[in-house]
Amino acid sequence: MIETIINVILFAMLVTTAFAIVRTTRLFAVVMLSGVFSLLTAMLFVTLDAVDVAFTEAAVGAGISTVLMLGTIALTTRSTKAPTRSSTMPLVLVVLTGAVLFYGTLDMPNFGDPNAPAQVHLAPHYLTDSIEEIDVPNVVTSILASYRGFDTLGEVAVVFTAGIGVLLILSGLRRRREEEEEDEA
Amino acid sequence: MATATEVHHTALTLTDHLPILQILIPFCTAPLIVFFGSRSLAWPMAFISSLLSLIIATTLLVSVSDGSYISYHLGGWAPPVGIEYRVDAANAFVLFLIAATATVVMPFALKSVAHEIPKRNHTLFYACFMLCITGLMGVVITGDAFNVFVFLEISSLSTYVLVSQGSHRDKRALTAAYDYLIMGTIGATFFVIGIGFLYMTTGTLNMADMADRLQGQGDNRTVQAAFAFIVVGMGLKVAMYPLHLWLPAAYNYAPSAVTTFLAATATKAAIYVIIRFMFTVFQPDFVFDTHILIWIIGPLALLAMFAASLIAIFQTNFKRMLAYSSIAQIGYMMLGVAMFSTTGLTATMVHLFNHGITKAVLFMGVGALMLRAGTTFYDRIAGMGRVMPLTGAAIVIGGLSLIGVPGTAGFISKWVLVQAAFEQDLWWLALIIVASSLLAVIYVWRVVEALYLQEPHPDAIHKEAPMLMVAPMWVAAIACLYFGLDTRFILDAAATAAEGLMAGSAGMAEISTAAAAAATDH
Amino acid sequence: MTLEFFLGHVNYWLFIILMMTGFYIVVSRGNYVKKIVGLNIFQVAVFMLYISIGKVTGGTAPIFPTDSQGKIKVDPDIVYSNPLPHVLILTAIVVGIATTSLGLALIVRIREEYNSIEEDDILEIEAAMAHAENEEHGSAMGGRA
Amino acid sequence: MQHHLILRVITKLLVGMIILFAFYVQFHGDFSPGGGFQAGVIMAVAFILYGLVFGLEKVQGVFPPWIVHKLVALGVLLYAGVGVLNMLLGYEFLHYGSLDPHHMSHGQHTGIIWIEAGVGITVTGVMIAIYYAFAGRPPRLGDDDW
Repeated sequence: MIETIINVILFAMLVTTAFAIVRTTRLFAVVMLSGVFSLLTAMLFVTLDAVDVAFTEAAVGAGISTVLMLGTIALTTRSTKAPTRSSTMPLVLVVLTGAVLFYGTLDMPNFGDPNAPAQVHLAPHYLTDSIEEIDVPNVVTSILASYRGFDTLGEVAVVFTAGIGVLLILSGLRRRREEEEEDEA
Repeated sequence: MATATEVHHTALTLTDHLPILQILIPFCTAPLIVFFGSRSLAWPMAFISSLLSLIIATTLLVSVSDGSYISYHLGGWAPPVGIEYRVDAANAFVLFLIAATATVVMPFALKSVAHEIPKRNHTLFYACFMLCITGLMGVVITGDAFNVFVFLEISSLSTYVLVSQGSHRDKRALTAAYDYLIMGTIGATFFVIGIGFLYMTTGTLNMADMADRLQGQGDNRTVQAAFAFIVVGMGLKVAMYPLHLWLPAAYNYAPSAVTTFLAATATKAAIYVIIRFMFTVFQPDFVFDTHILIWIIGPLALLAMFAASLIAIFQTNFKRMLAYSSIAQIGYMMLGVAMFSTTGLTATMVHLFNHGITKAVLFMGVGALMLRAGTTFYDRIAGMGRVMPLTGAAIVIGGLSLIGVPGTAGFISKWVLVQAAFEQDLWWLALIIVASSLLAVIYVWRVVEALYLQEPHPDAIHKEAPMLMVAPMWVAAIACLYFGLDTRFILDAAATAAEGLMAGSAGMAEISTAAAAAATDH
Repeated sequence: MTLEFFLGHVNYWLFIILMMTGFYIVVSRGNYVKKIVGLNIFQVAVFMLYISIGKVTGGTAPIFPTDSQGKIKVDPDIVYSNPLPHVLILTAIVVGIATTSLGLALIVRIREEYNSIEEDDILEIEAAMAHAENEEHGSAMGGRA
Repeated sequence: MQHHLILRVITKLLVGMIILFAFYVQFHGDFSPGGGFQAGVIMAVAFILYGLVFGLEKVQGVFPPWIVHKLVALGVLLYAGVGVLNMLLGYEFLHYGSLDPHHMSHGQHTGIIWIEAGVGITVTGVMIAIYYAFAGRPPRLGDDDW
């Protein structure tokens, strides 16, 4: 019961924050609200038993990406213009997409159903056999690092790509003493 | 379990590792380039690694040409618990295209990149290029639905960066990259929604296992929504009309070497993913029952063939014209899918390859013109065919292949497509295909006219492009001619791939036979 | 629609509202930073959907209890939530921040080149550039210089 | 960049503690939430905080950009290297069990520690590199414009 009440409150706050972001024109406020949104999401993840994800969302969504966005605002501008274009087309697009999503939910198993396909097919293997096969208490770590370790290697590659991408876009690779003189050549 | 594998384990050989090496070699090259941080080493490393990829891809293609498949269990975990690489005729074919394009583009890139991108960015540029190759090949080779997303993002993120590198010539490359980033991310997120819905109904992420568990679930609304999201999400990556809005600017403002590689491979890999999901995961029956091919994909493909061709005709810039022509050519590929027959799919696979090499020639030609004329507006490349005879001739061959003139590769794919139309007594469709090829005649003629029938512009450098650019261009141009005359290799490979796809999923047969064998042992 | 169906699906619908709010920001707002924020909200809402797939009623976080020596204690009475979606979303969050940082880096460069990060201004500048090119290289409608 | 004395003293104390916490998250990931990625982010935050308070030059003196760039690549190579080692031992890529074939789960432990270290190194490097790249640009807004 308590859980339901917490969830309802969290949802109300999430939706309020999201709507506020739509309307706000001060970018500083937008970024702060998006940090709040991430923190609320992290709390929601805790109630859904995903503590690892909550930890990451808090560190990334509320931490790093807020810092980066503040940095961007400092380098660009602090407010947005009021939208000038008509909002009918976006609204139609969004309602259409939402309708397809809604249609898709109609045949979904109930929330928390222990007999849902996702719960009975692969999950039991990870939750029982990983004790013998990997012997790590945190099953999320077992899957992340070993069963689906290749996805994690891909994830590291994505981070690597982003790192060198930002360097390429903003500054380029600098070596110890090599400076701009030779760029002109 | 653990002891059992230990006792029976026989050490894997190099041949067993080929599927992972296909990805691993370009993958590791990227951090190695950054780690050494040496500008003079970056290009040789990238080139050697592309060459090795091509050798591996060829070996893989030959070994699955009999219609069999190779399964590689990453981390040693048998699917569906772990991630599986599954190479069959269809994806070996696309892997070959990507590896071959990378190997051909790399020598071309050396001069082109030196000309278009400031020196301090070269090292990281090649690292990024390798990541892009890795991402595309990873998307194609994997048998795991979520792994597709991870590698898709590697290729997409590196593509955004590569496109933005055109900003040193024209600042619009930045907004092109940004728009592509927004649309690409929306597409990827749609794709993730689709995978999530599928996971919800099947409880697995392995494509073959998904296929087994989706059997008979055709009227499940969650599955239908998943299908819609996967097709639209990937359609954004394919630049399937009308989701193509990012493509003209991205192709136009990206550095020439990047445009060449992307035009020949990126959209092709995405088309492969759509086909793979349609035919292997959802199964042909499901796709047929939804009527999406006849009522949505088919008409949109036809629209793309005409609308994009018409826009291409009215362009004043060679590079931008080619970008619109790509959108039109994607229409041909989707039309082959929409016909829903083995011949239709064969046409798609053949065109995937032939259009890849054709566009490689043309965009390399663009790069060479860029080097000498500084820009590719028709009035500035005027007469360049006379001062750059080798480049000009290669562009003409590419142009003929783009139209589909007999004797070129482009003819073969259109011929198979027309055959597929006749198979189903759709003679009007065959006429439409021929009619849209006539539009290609017009836009290719405008290029030829500019290159040969006008006086050279005084500002241009009147000199043939360097050999390092001309040679790869001619390799691709000769491929265009060769595959137009000797059709066996490509047609056979494409037909095997198409038959495999139309047969639906091979399922988790290997696992069940292994389990059966284990059961009889006891 | 039974009450059970409603209660079992209502949170999916709430996720959809959040997703579509984010999507709406992306497609309707002209400010580049705000588009990125909208993209984040869209993605995070998709993550919520995934995580909710893994939730089992009465379940707990998928971390086994250990004894003092670090040995795993097996307790069949404990119900664990499905850890697989958590792993997928960990990966997806990382992909999200990678995309965000690239997008922001591009925005910084765009501001330096165009002196604006509003779509309207930038489209105007680009239209002017295209117009100038057409003047120089012949009109777009088939004319040639 | 001359911030308040108290701010500087507290930062110096905090940086050490944040780094310590990062190591805890890195190596305790098997037992509790956390792992290489989260640890890398936290580790990077320590340096970013130092940079915010003492200035970009100071933190680049402690952690020069060229080392950061090497680390970015090193982490990926370490992760992939574990997989290549497994292949050399005759097993599949990333089959950590091969590191101790007589006791597969021990091999798994060793493998997981090394690859998590790779993740941590790359994430730390990338986050710091991104911070350097952004901080290296001249700001448009002064402190009073917010």
